[in-house]
Amino acid sequence: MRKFINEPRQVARETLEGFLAVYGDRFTQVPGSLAVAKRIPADKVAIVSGGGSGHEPVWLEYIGPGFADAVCQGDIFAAPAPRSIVRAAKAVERGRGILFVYGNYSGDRLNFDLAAEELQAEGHEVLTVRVADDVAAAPPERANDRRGIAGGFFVSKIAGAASEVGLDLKSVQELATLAADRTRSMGVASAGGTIPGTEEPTFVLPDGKMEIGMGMHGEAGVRRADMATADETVDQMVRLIMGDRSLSPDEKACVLVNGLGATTRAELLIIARRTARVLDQAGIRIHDLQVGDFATSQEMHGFSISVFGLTPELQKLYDAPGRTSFFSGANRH
Amino acid sequence: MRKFINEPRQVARETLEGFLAVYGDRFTQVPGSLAVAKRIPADKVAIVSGGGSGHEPVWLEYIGPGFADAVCQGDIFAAPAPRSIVRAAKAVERGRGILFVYGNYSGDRLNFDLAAEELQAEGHEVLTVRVADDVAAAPPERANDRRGIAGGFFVSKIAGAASEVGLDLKSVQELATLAADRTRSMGVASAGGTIPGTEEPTFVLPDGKMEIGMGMHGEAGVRRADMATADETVDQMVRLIMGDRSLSPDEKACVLVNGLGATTRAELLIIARRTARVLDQAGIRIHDLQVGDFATSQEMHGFSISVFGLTPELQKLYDAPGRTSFFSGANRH
Amino acid sequence: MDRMTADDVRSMMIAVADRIIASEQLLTKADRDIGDGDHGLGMTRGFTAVRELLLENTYDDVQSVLAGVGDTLITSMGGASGVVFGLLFRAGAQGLLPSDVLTVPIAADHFERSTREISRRGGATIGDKTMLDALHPAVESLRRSSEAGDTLAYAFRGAAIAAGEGTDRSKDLVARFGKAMTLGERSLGFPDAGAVSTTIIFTAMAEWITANNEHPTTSAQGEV
Amino acid sequence: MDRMTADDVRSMMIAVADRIIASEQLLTKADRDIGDGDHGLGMTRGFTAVRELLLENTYDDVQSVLAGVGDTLITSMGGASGVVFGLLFRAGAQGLLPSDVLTVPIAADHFERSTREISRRGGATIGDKTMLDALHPAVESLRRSSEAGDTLAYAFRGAAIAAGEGTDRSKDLVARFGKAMTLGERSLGFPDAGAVSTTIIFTAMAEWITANNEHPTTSAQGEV
Ligand SMILES: Nc1ncnc2c1ncn2[C@@H]1O[C@H](COP(=O)(O)OP(=O)(O)O)[C@@H](O)[C@H]1O
Ligand SMILES: Nc1ncnc2c1ncn2[C@@H]1O[C@H](COP(=O)(O)OP(=O)(O)O)[C@@H](O)[C@H]1O
Ligand SMILES: [Mg+2]
Ligand SMILES: [Mg+2]
Ligand SMILES: [Mg+2]
Ligand SMILES: [Mg+2]
Repeated sequence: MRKFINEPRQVARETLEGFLAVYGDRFTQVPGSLAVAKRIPADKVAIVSGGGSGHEPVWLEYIGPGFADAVCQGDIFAAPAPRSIVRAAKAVERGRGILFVYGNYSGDRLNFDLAAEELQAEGHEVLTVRVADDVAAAPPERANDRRGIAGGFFVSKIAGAASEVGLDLKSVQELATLAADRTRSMGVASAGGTIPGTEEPTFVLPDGKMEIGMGMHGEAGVRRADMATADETVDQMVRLIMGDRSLSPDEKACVLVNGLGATTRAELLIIARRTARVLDQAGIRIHDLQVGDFATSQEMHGFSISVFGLTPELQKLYDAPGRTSFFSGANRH
Repeated sequence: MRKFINEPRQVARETLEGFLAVYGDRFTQVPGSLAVAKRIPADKVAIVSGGGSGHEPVWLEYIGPGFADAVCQGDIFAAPAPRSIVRAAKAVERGRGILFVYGNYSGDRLNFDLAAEELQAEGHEVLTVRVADDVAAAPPERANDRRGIAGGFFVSKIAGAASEVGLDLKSVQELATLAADRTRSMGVASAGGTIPGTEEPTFVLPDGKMEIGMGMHGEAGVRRADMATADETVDQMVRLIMGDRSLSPDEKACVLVNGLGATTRAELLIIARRTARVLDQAGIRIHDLQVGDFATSQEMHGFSISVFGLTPELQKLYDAPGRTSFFSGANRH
Repeated sequence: MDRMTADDVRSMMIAVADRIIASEQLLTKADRDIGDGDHGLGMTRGFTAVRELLLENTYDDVQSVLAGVGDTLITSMGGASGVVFGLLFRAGAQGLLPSDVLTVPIAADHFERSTREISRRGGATIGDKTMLDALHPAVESLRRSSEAGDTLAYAFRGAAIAAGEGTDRSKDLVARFGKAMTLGERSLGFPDAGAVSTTIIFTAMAEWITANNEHPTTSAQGEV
Repeated sequence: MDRMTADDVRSMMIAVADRIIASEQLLTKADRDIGDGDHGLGMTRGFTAVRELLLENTYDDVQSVLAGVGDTLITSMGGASGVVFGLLFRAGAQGLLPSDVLTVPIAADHFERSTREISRRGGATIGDKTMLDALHPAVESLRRSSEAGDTLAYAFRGAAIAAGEGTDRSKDLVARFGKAMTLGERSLGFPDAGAVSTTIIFTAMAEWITANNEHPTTSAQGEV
């Protein structure tokens, strides 16, 4: 064991306690679940997110003004159980309905769907937006099978902002769905992380190799390739992203360069530099460029690039105030 | 090579270009050096920081409103050369003098001192504050030999805030020195990082061992020990920190739990949870608790804890507005 | 043995729980090969809770035991397998009239209904390299045994064997579902982790029934 | 050879630069053992710049060559060794009257003054496990050679040997300075990386002088 943890099975719970030790002034734990809710949620559509833990700040820290109202963690890499989700949702529901925002994984779908049915049976309105931004996960004609990775940030930002301005559930869902539809991501990794309590990394790559299209749990991508330079790797990824959904000439984009855990800040900045450059060269106007660990996979060594094509309405929502522990506003305008 | 970089020798330069690609609206490169300056520095004492790169966000990203006015990077783990420092300082000096804030390492001292002499020879006023917060580096009677680690964050925050309110050079230096004197840190690590371009990690620990008191370049600490739980490790570190400088009963503290690179956010939150708990139990009032990668050593796996004892004046400065790419204000009050 | 009491089912499920818990490493490894490596942790978490539940409660009807097991798995596990294995025990019990014994026809009905619900909710069918590739043949075997009037021991042994064979066949399937999906060809040669769990569950049930076949309590309480 | 022209010194320093650049791995390893592992990178960076400088320029006096080398190191390297090795070449040249030849007494003066300045600025003295543990004995050897009237080749060979011995002795020192400081006892057995560099520098100088001892150009230009 080389991780600084206590009992491996308590990692998710203690992580949440740590989050509250730091941000407890703003948030409160939902009793009987690994969920956190805003202290005083306003009279608005309740945004509830969640998923397996081990991807911090996803989803635990996607809460805050202009972001989720409650977040619900599962155990490491395991979707939360329906009962926890129901409790989290009820803690913030104020009669305007509930929007679930989560990543498109079998486990999350199964659990959130059960929770939705339970809530609906009790008379709550529930709608769902699933993030499926990973272009490496399936071809365009099977886009519904794609998994959700770091691009969920943009969907959360839009859902939170839309709810904050007082829109109704249907409209918030539509805007968040629009954001999800206009977001594409792609990951790459050269070394895996380890689930606390297990001794071996989730995957092992031969020395000098990288997996292009790596998922956030170490799931395989489109292909295994020789390790290339950062610039070459970025060029390839941007090509694949833009090949999947090209931006129209008048469309502005928000871009996220996300570290998967052990990637150094220097690498991320070098990657951001190239990403900005190739997009600029392709004539794409970058409205905002975010760089950091927004969605990790333990100490995986790798990164993802997400591109979110704006509409004027989405841009207004993106620029609206919003804050989490890892985000405090746009870097560029 | 498993890092996502281009030419290893260009890492520092390209990192800086990446920083400007993201934050170029706010900052500008200083020609002829790996330095960045605020776009419109106000008429105030100029705070200039710098040091070896490879510790991002240190020092490159310690710039911003309420923080440094210019920062100057050296190559990886190597202090910047005097000429670069001089250029960075001149880019932001506005007749109110220059305060150097940097970590207490032989290389930094030698280079900043040469720079200071050169600036003084040209008629500029220059004073210096060296951060020497690592209690593991030397016993209290040789506190001047201690190296600077993550606690430099507090010194930067205070220096920046003091300069922002318009104090003169001497006063800013005194307050920053006071902050440095009241800050103590301690690091621990279980696996080393790798300098880009070299193939081997800076240090290798036998499996199941950790180094208590690990420095930010992989320098040895007080002792090598068996890997313990997060809670036991925190308890030990807090004991060593408080043994070096205990807080008086009416003193409030700011606390920083810092990741060294590959440490997961979950681990840091678990560590923060315990740190808050033991300090609370010791009757110490935590004014603010920060958690994140504030000072790294490539993808080293480990963390440090820093404790900064406030005075009422320092508290006012700590709470004054201040923002960097990785900090946007206190988490608790 | 043609019928088991609710208490037999309870004892059997404790044995199943023990066996799953003992298989944690194996399941973790299976999920790491082509998934995300948490299956062993999750199943152990779920069946530890099941164990506690069953040790603390008594039951009058079979459906309450199975639904209780299913509910506990759904509530305590999370993950895909929390719902999938929860439904395996819960879905078949819902809407069926409570019965104080478990017979082969009832077992066949239960697991058939569960299978349908898992497919309906999860969207996967046989051949997608999920636990359904073990469950489907097991249920078919139970159905055949039901029609043939086999004993419980014989029926569950057959189901366990069918599950095992299905798991083996899953090695030759390219994953079209879950976290192994994008592996494509690279998922070949590895069985699905949930299928491995399914086989362990049916095997543990078959072994418990076989071992307790002539058990006096069973026969005594079993006389309906 | 009793004297070297400025151009000889220039050629010699190019040879020194080549030697340091070729030693990058060795220096990196030495610094990784008890430091932060960047010494090889830094020295290579510095001496690559020195090489360019010297290949592009001609010099009339020895001090300009040495000061130019030192300035370039200070400007291009950064790190502790940027200043320390920069001062090694620059500090001795500052305040000395320019001379068109290098003799043993001038060399002894130069490096003695450099040593003092390195100590003054860096705060370290002999025994602290820094490059001073190689430099000090080298300078003492040069001073003795100067008093004995030795040839340049003999003097620099002696200095190189003394530097090497000092480097060897540094293995037995507990670091009291720089990044190895906190290693304490654990720094025993490893030489200081900067001392290794110092030895390489003096050895390369000695070898160049020896190899070019009877060089016609040298003697032709050397008649003062
Ligand atoms: N939609 C589905 N239908 C049936 N079984 C599924 C489905 N999704 C996943 N599974 C089963 O769950 C197993 C994975 O369980 P687990 O590792 O706990 O979940 P997760 O994929 O969330 O990590 C798979 O091996 C597969 O057998
Ligand atoms: N104060 C000092 N005085 C003399 N030499 C020093 C001093 N500090 C460091 N050095 C020398 O510099 C060498 C380290 O150089 P380098 O690795 O480039 O610097 P850094 O310590 O900044 O990484 C040490 O091995 C030592 O010989
Ligand atoms: Mg999982
Ligand atoms: Mg260094
Ligand atoms: Mg799994
Ligand atoms: Mg070094």
